[in-house]
Amino acid sequence: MEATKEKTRKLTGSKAMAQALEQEMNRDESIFVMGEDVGKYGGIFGSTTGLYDKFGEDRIMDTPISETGFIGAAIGAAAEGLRPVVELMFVDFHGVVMDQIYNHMAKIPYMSGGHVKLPITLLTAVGGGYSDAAQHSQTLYASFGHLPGMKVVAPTFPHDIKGMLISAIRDDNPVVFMFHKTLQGLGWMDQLDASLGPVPEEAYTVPLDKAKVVREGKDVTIVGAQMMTVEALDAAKKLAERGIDAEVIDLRSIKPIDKETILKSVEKTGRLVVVDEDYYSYGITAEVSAIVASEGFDYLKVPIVRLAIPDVPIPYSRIMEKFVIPDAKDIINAVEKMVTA
Amino acid sequence: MEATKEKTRKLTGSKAMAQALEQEMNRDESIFVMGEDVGKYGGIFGSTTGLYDKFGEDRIMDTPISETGFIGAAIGAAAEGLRPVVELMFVDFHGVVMDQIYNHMAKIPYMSGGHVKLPITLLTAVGGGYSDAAQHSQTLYASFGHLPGMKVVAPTFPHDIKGMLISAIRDDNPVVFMFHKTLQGLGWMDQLDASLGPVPEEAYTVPLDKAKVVREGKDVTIVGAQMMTVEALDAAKKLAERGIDAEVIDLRSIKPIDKETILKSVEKTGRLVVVDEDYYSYGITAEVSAIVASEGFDYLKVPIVRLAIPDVPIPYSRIMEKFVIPDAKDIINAVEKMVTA
Amino acid sequence: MKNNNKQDLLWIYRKMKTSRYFEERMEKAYMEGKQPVFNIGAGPVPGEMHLSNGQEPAAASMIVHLTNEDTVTATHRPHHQAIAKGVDLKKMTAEIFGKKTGLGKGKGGHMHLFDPNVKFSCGGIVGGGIPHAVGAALANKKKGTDRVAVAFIGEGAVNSGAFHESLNLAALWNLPFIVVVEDNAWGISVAKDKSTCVPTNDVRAAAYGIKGYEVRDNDPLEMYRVSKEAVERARKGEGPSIIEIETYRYLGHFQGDPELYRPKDEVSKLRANDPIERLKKYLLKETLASEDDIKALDQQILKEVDNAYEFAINSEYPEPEAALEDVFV
Amino acid sequence: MKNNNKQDLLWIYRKMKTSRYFEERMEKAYMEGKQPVFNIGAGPVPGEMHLSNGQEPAAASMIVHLTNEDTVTATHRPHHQAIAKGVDLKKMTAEIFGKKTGLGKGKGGHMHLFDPNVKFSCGGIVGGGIPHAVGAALANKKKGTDRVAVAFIGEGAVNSGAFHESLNLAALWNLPFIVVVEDNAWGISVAKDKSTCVPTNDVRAAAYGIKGYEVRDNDPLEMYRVSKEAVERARKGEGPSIIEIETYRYLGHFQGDPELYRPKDEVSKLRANDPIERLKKYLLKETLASEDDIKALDQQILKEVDNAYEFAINSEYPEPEAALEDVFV
Ligand SMILES: Cc1ncc(C[n+]2csc(CCOP(=O)(O)OP(=O)(O)O)c2C)c(N)n1
Ligand SMILES: Cc1ncc(C[n+]2csc(CCOP(=O)(O)OP(=O)(O)O)c2C)c(N)n1
Ligand SMILES: [Mg+2]
Ligand SMILES: [Mg+2]
Repeated sequence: MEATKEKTRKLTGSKAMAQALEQEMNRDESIFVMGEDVGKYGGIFGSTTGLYDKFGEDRIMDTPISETGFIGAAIGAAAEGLRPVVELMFVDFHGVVMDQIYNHMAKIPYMSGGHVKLPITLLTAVGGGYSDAAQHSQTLYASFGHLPGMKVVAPTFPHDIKGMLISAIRDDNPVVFMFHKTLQGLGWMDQLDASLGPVPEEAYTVPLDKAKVVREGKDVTIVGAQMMTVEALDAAKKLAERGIDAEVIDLRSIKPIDKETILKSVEKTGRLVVVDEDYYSYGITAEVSAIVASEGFDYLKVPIVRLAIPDVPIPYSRIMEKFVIPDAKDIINAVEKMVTA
Repeated sequence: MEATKEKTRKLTGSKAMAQALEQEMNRDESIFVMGEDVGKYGGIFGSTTGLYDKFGEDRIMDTPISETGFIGAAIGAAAEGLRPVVELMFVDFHGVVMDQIYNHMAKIPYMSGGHVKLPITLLTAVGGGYSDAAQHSQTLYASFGHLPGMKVVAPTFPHDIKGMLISAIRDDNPVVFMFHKTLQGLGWMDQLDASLGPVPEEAYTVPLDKAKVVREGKDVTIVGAQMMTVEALDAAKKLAERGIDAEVIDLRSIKPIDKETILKSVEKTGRLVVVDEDYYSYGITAEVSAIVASEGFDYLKVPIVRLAIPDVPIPYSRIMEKFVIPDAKDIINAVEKMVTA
Repeated sequence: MKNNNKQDLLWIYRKMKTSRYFEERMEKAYMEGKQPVFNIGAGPVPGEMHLSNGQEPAAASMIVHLTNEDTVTATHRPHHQAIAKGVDLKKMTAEIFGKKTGLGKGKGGHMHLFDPNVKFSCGGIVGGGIPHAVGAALANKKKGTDRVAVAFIGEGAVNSGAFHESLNLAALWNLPFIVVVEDNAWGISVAKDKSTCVPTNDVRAAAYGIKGYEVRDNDPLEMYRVSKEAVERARKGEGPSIIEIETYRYLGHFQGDPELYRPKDEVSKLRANDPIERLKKYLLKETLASEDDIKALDQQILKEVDNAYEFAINSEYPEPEAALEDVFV
Repeated sequence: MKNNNKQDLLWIYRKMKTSRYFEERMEKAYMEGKQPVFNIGAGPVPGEMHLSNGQEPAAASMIVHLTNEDTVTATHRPHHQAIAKGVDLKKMTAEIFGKKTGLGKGKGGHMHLFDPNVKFSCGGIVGGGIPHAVGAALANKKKGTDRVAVAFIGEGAVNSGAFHESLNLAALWNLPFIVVVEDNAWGISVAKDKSTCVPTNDVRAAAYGIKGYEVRDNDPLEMYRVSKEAVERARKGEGPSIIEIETYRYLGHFQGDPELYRPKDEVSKLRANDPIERLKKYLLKETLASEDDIKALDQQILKEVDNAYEFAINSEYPEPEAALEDVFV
């Protein structure tokens, strides 16, 4: 059920998350949250703001810095019928716990022939752009998208953040819920229009496997996720001034990718730019390009353009970081070349 | 330097590995090997056969089941000027140590501005096909290929196994060396012609970033790695009987991918099939397709075909496992459809 | 939970013997299609096969104190615990044969047996199951039950990061959690003194402020006593324990292991001190059972195991396309 | 290594004070461009900033016993160790300012400082540096040197799997390795008793059969004494140690931390017991230094730090395209 109009007000991404959690926790006692600093601190990126005071330490549990321990424990608790929401503070830390995530959480339902359900929501913060350097600025969409057994989502706007988080919590399968730091609308980061948006008061769901056309256009399709969607929209606005009408698709779901929405758009525009805040090789630009090259080949008028972080770690110094993360300017350049080609 | 003809005899993949290690260890005292069961056992997949007796426990070190500990220790030892070769027994276990691999080993040289060198070779066994189920049958090429700071290779034939392992050891950068269990020519696995091949006696190197055309043809390009190269060659033989002349490219290097070799081939054939023993989404089929769709678009006569493990964990039961891993039959079917289309 | 000592000991005997018979048949079944040349992927039971012959006391003498509602997580060597925990033997055997009637419809295999009815699971990643037991214990506590969760691991797994993180969590949250360390002296080819910096792992309890127990010489009676105490303490909210039992691996790490790393006479010495035989002697000596009782029991066991194999062998293989199902529920 | 007690204590004072001055300037530099509204990405020093004010004894009183050839690995809060270890202060400051003259040419930043000349490294992943120190200790031993490797971590990191695996390896291989646990009572907002199931981490030495030391009340003299013993033991091949020092975090976890989780008066109490002031008093009382000596020293320190900032501020930013270099050597 998509949202209704009444009782809609503007919330930031982080408030949308906290509201989703609160409403679901009120509805279902088997839901609890575990993670580092999710308690009094309210989550380093605000995902659990205010929840500790409302639900107490039994349901909003601070943990030691033991990601394998507590994310592994979420698996055991889920197998016993609880619905854990666990937070991996930065996606960059996945390497200390990937075994529990991809070999256990993602595979036990399958290996058990569907007899064990693991309704786990794994929250994790992604993204750079504020000089947090190589170990705290990654998105790693594809590191999760590549591996079977998890649904992987990365919503952009507060409305989708709330709706997809509720869907994730209600889903009986493991869902990796990636939220972008800059889109949380936190007081201490860049202030972005996109991080504040209309969010209905009541609980509602947004599907976990559907992309969304966030701007219609006929000349070129630009596919992105999270901050790259924001940059693409910005680029589209400027391209419009130059007479180029871009369609922008917000991927929302990293796995599975909503092929239909993409193919339909490319059928119309004949041109595709894929833009990604993750690394270039084996990333979103690869997968989306491949989908179109194999299933929408005849729609393409010109070669696909891929924009992503070149295959380098993310550098600290602002000027170099800006250089490696694609932005509206890069998109505009690419599109202009394509259209005049 | 590629190999000379003299003193060439046939070796299995595992013997080729052990020989490379032995020759390099004799040459350079700073090389040592760490891993589980690399000592008396000689490596579960034979990578260190005979070396313990030759070099003793100081240079062929068995470790506890502490992958983060000992692979992390390899980083510290490399920073002190040693050249560790470390074995992660199955690539499937990478999840317990991925942080050390991708956040430290792969990024420290960059984060230090090139001042810290980490000449580490990380050996790891990949591949399925013998019913070892979901946690012991993966290849995970793309899980490594996606992340910056590591060279990632996956040679197929004994000649390349030896030559690329020597290159990896001599390289001053971290190299992930993936060897395929079935291509080791072990007595206790499927016996495969491809796992035995001519290997020059003396030490030689094979570049870490070059694919190889292992069969020339003009009708279609088939790109694969390791067992998929073997299946592709098998398919090509049968296709030839039906009058279809396939070119087969053995990728050898997962990262970086040798674009030139692939593009040159597709320029000639106009048709591309990519086949992968890794998972479908965000895998080799995605990356190779995307390279061609963006840089060799005009060469393509028909849509690219992608064959890979569908996005499911690898099932145990033989009949299901065979169903999910692509083979020569699948390739033949795909190519026949393409050529008649 | 069984309170009567005699009943308990007979139960332990039964479970140990069932596991032994089960695995002796498995040893043979596994070798089918693998002769004269051993090929790991061939025959009706392909893939790796880790048998637990000799290690039965670790499982049975602990699990006798548990109910179906208590949780057990096990490892790549899971048959003895699975059998003790009451995992459906037919479905378990069928799973190992890759049949669609198996616990996991043939998707899991011998290292991945899941029977939620008796709260049993296992897995192929060393150390990987420990946090799951912590999570089960957490759930038990949250629900206000007195259920416990027991993680079985090998001595090799104690040196994994997962062990440490799990034990700290269990102790910090005072959970009804026990870890049983089956010290069979080897982690594949690596001897304990090449993997572990302390002689016995019960001393590691000090790092968590919890109870540590040590059971020597694979003794089913001592394991029974110690486990009872640990389980009772856990149920009463008195916190987690580590139990390390010195146990014996009769066979190779996996079937087909050349075992060149192992002293030649080690196994014959171990076998001469077989825990099942020792318990049987004890039962007879204490007149807890007669020779006839034991024989009758053995017959029952044989039949149960044979039935399971028959079921497995006669079951159908899955359809190939079934591989695509059950990724998501 | 400095053998003379007086010299050592003066050295410790100097290093602690340098670190303190350095960070006081950093606190200000960090806030430039972040006022009136704090924006983590703004100003000449963007990104996270973890300061160690109050924790200086942990670093200086250990590192006084080390030479340039001994290895130190540190964490996300690395300035006090870096300064004590003798990391090039100009290049370090330039790195934090993102300049091309920095240790890492502006690629690393404050959490990723590498100075191979004095064998110093650090990193942003909790627990991640511990195995690197084990590896350095292994290399030291392989080379037949008497060099040691010291891993500095926070009390929060002790509960990471990396800690356990590293300590077992170090003890198993009897390496010249020491871990210094800076117990500043907090892991971001999580108090030690919510993360750690034992009151002090020296007791965890029992899990590895190694030495455990505890230093109370942030005492630079006691830390000096204990570290001396641990380093000497390591050099002599007597194995690894764990040293936990109770230390104080004056500031938030990172700059900008609202610290709502923290008792209001905690910091003022800690500050009243400042270790640098305490050492200074001791030096004066024992007549190891005069007021004038200290003043002169303070002037030198001020100048050294000022020079470093001047160098950093006046250095150039890297070219954007430099981002593509140094992935491979
Ligand atoms: C994380 C991980 N590392 C390595 C392995 C390979 N492996 C499987 S079993 C085993 C030895 C385990 O030893 P132990 O824990 O003592 O159990 P045992 O086999 O003796 O029952 C190893 C190294 C694995 N499965 N998982
Ligand atoms: C593996 C990992 N998990 C979580 C974090 C986030 N994090 C950074 S510092 C920190 C707290 C560390 O506490 P402690 O070890 O006591 O060091 P302190 O900050 O007190 O110096 C956390 C949780 C991280 N960087 N790495
Ligand atoms: Mg063992
Ligand atoms: Mg701390």
